[in-house]
Amino acid sequence: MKDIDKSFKKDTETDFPLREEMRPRKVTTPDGQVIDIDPLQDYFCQEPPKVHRKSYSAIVEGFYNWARANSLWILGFGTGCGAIEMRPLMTPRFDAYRYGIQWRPTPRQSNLLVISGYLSVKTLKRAIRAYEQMPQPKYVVGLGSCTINGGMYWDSYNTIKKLDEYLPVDLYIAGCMPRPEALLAGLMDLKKLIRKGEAEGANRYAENFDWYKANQKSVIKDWDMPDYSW
Amino acid sequence: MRELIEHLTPRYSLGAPVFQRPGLTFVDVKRDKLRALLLDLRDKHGFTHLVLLTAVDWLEEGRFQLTYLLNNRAADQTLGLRLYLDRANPMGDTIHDIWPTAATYQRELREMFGIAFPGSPRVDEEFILEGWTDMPPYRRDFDTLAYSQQTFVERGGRETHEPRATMKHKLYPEG
Amino acid sequence: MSFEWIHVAYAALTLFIVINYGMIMTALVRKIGARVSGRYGIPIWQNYIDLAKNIALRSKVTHGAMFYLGPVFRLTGGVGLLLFVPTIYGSVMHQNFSYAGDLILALYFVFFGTLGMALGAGESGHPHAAIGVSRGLAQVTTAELPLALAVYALSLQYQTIDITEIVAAQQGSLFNWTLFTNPLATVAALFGLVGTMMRSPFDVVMAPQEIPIGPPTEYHSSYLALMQTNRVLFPVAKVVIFMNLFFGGATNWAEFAVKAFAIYMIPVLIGVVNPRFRVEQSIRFFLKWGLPVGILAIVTV
Amino acid sequence: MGSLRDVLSPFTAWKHVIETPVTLKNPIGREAADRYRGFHQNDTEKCIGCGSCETICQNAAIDMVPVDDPKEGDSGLRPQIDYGRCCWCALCVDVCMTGSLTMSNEYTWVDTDPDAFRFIPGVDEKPWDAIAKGYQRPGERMLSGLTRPEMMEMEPEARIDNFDEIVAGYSREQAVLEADRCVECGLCVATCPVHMDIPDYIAAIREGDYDLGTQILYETNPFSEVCGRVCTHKCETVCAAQYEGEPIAIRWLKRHIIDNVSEERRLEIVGTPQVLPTGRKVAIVGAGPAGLTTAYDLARQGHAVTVYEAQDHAGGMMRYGIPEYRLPYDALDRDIAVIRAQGVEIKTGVRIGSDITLAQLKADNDAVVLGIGLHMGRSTRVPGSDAPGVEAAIDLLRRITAGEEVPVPKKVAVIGGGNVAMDIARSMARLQKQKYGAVGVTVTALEDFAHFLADKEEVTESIEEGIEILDARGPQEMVTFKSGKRKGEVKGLRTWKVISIFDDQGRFAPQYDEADEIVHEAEMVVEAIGQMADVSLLGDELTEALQWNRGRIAVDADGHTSEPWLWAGGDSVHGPDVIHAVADGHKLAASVSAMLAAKAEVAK
Repeated sequence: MKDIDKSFKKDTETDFPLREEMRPRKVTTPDGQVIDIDPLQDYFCQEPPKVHRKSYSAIVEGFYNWARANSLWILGFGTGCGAIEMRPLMTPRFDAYRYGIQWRPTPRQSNLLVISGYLSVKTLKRAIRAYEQMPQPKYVVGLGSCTINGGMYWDSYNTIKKLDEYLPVDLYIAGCMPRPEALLAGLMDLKKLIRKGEAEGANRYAENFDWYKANQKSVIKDWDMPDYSW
Repeated sequence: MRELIEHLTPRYSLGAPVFQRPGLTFVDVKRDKLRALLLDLRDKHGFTHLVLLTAVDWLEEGRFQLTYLLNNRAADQTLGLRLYLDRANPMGDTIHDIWPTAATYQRELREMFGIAFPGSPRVDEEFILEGWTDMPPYRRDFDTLAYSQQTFVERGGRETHEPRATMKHKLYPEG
Repeated sequence: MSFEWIHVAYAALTLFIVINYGMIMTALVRKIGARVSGRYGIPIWQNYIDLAKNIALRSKVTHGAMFYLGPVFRLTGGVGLLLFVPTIYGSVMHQNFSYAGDLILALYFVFFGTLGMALGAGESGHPHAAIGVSRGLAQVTTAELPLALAVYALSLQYQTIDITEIVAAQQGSLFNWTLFTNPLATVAALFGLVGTMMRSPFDVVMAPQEIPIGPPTEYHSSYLALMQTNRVLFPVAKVVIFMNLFFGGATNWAEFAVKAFAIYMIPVLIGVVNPRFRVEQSIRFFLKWGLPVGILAIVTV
Repeated sequence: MGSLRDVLSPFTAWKHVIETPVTLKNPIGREAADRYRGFHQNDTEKCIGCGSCETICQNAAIDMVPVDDPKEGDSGLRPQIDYGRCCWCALCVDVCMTGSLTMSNEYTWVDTDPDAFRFIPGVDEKPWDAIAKGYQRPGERMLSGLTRPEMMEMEPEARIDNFDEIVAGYSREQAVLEADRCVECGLCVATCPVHMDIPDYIAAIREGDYDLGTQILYETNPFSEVCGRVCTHKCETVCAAQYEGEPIAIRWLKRHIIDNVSEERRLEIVGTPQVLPTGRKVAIVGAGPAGLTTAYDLARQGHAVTVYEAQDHAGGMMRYGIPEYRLPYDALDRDIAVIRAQGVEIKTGVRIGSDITLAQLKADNDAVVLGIGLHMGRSTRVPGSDAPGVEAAIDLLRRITAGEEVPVPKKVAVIGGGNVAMDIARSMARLQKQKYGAVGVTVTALEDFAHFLADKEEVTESIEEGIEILDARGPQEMVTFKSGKRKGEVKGLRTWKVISIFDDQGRFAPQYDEADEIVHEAEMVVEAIGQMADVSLLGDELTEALQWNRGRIAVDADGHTSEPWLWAGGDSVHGPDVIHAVADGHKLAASVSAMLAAKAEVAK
């Protein structure tokens, strides 16, 4: 264990000021009209996430789950070094497409967010927004040690340690980084979870929304976005 | 290299050079002579490339060391210039007009060490950190582990035992 | 040709067959493309699963009526194109609603979908969508120029704007096909085909890696499902036009399947092995190579 | 524009369409390379729980958790690895002292529960436990040194004709090299009878802080000079370093500290008792390690301590049993000086029983502690063992130390295979060398070399010095002159070859091969087969009153005898060993002090 300076106290007094472009202000339009602008209110949706019920018919839900499992669309968002292990899956050597897995460039069309390794506070902010924009049901996979308990960034001042504090994680894959084979094995396990109807992270997120938000805000000091964005 | 240093030393009152290995030399410079020296090195002596600009926190000595690493590609020579700043009020001189890349290094040093570079472009804007309110994190009196523990949640349930204490406790509890 | 209600049912059947044909064929083409790059590629039924998955999504975010209408317009473009063109020549069932002036309508429908998309994507408010739309429209316009010129050349050649008549004129022998009677027009039209099928090297607009996916960046769930359906329908419909205009049409479903696949493979053949052009490169290419061929086709008629 | 060739060449890629894809058919669970660093394995039988893996882990991924009770040389802890931290760098495997920690080449672990990724390899069963492939530390690559720096010793030719100290002690450079090998696990602390803080004082050497080192030494042991030279170093037998090379030379390192602190500085560091005198008086019989340690502890607590010693000098067996070439007298004197400085009064030349009685001591003091040692040699009791020329080793050693004239014949036979046998053999060899210029000593030991009792280096050095050592020989008779002027005097030792020493029940019952008989020619036969305590000083009455245990005074765990005022400890109670005697001394002091405190409470 590293030595620790017991007298060290982090600065909890100072608040980070809202960035200039996010502050409410008056703007003169080209035709001379003066309007009030509050970016935080105007640019974003303020509606909290809802818990979405399953389909009434078990057979339909089963079919849906089968379809969801066999059409995993991953958001192409590499948060840490693990992104480099995700790439081989797209290559001919591993060819994840044959398992119905593909990468989408926009959160709107993705169902799976792979947190590929360490997540710095700065990236967490983006990851949260990306996650919230994904349509339900959506899944989160934690890739590597860093997402489980901080990994080799355990003593870093700007990476989170426990991913499940901030996002509802369905599955973890151990490794630093996990090999592409392990990642693929993880995705196969995720498929099984989805088929069993156990991957309900999005609903968990909606149910414990306040808790997640509190955790997120405890580390993101420049919270200049609405509580829910889509 | 020795000739160059010997040539420059009286003019720029350099410190004693350290010949680290062939092709790598370090020398101390004074702040008021830095700019002229850099221009001289760049324009007359072929040190056209600023490899990096970084800082070292000499906490115990109460000063920051700026290291300007210059490279003369044609001669395969690297020269490190060390400049010491007072740690209490660290103020450097911007050289972004000599090497534009320096502006980026200076932004980093401003954010990570809290060294001011007045006049450097966008130097006071956020660079890598977002919403940072604590002391610059690369300073050595910033305890990153302590900060981490006070900020982030770690997975609980871990407990370790020291072999010596465990054996003492179990084998000779009387002391 | 008089209208009877039964034609609606027949057209629906055509639509059904063509959609499924498109589903399987595009998957097959992707598999072939995968083989070229040394992998196995998606399962042949993957398009159906993706479609079901997108319909199965629970949350849908809308950005207003136009956002919803975008994919609808797009699909209308595909469906309309198909329905106003005779799919199978001489077949009562799959003659669809083709009529005397359908060549002009078909040309309109080729463009209609893109316009609808532009409106819908614009409504989403996403900057990527707006960028994508402007890039897409610019590129499609120049790509369609040689096609339009080829169609004029054709109508001049056959003295008609009725697709059925054009197909009829090509019957009898292989050498009656426009491909042989007017190869320049065919080549000019193929520029248009390659340019609008959204395949490399002319797919920078919709490519996932580029300004995230362009116009459909905000589309998801059922909206995306609609667009997906269109994406398998529209190319086939477009191919049907080319089949009818330049390759002698099809007299039965087997001939349709073979010919459509073969024509579809033309852009695939090029696309699979070629890197992407940037938008301005594409425009320059069509203006430099496609346009002169098209003009030449008209001039030589 | 490029050429037509540029346009057409991409199409050659279409040839792949008929080739077999390069895709792996089933990549999931594909075996990794033979030396892949996958999940951990631990051979828990081999593991000693030293915690080196935990110390070296840069990610704080390893916890030491108890899975078993501690044993000698095994903390009972085993590493638990948190795969939420591990980065598979294998430093833990590289540093593992026993080589028990390895890595398999398995790498797939998926779980929905983030807490599941914490496990104790080898204890929590995992699918990869039996996988032989994976990462093991390459044999030739060690993170710590394998061997001790060689101790500078006098050459046999130089040392054989004098009693000068053989071992020179480490230089600063050597000591730092050796200290660097220590992984600071602390397994030795439990094994050391006095629980010295070994890793701490080794760390002090590394830092060059000898004052701190001395302070740590004195916290547990006032005999650093002695133990730095002649300790039986039980600690080195459990040292984690022994699994990959030689154990740390803990004894030499201790000596290195004390070698680097002058006597004056030592007195300054240790200081004098910092408490007011309690007015309690304690008498200690015997100025050996047990008695003096007791005296040191009690004096530090403010009690008035008087030590009574029958010999002319303090030190007991340390002075009179250990030859000077192993433990110079001035080194011992420096240790004793520190003890004296605590206000301990040592009355030498006072024999209990004749000069003063125990009853007298009992009357004058609050408590009496016996640390009388083992000063009487045992006899073999073979025929002729009472003949002139047959000597007890312990008696001879004492006489040599005391400077008395001892007979030095040309040929000497020694019976015994322990350290005392080596001591007397080597001492006699030196005297012979001085007198005749040649060594003529034969040691006959009951045990074979594989089971020898003496330290290895003792045996090696003896042989280097020209001493003949014969193993597995049982003494049968002291051969004496049957006639002539020297009738009755010893002229040799007859021995038989030993077949076995113990019978089936483990009792002492040697079996001999009578055909293999040797008569060792010798004018002196020295018996070095063990010692006993001289308990005559107790007097008949007290001997009656005390409880006994196989010829030794029976004591409880604290060294308290059946008489409330009397304590006993050291060699006479627990057998010969300096460091045990010191441990006993601490124990006695604690017990006596507790009794005195209780008395003080009552007095209040």
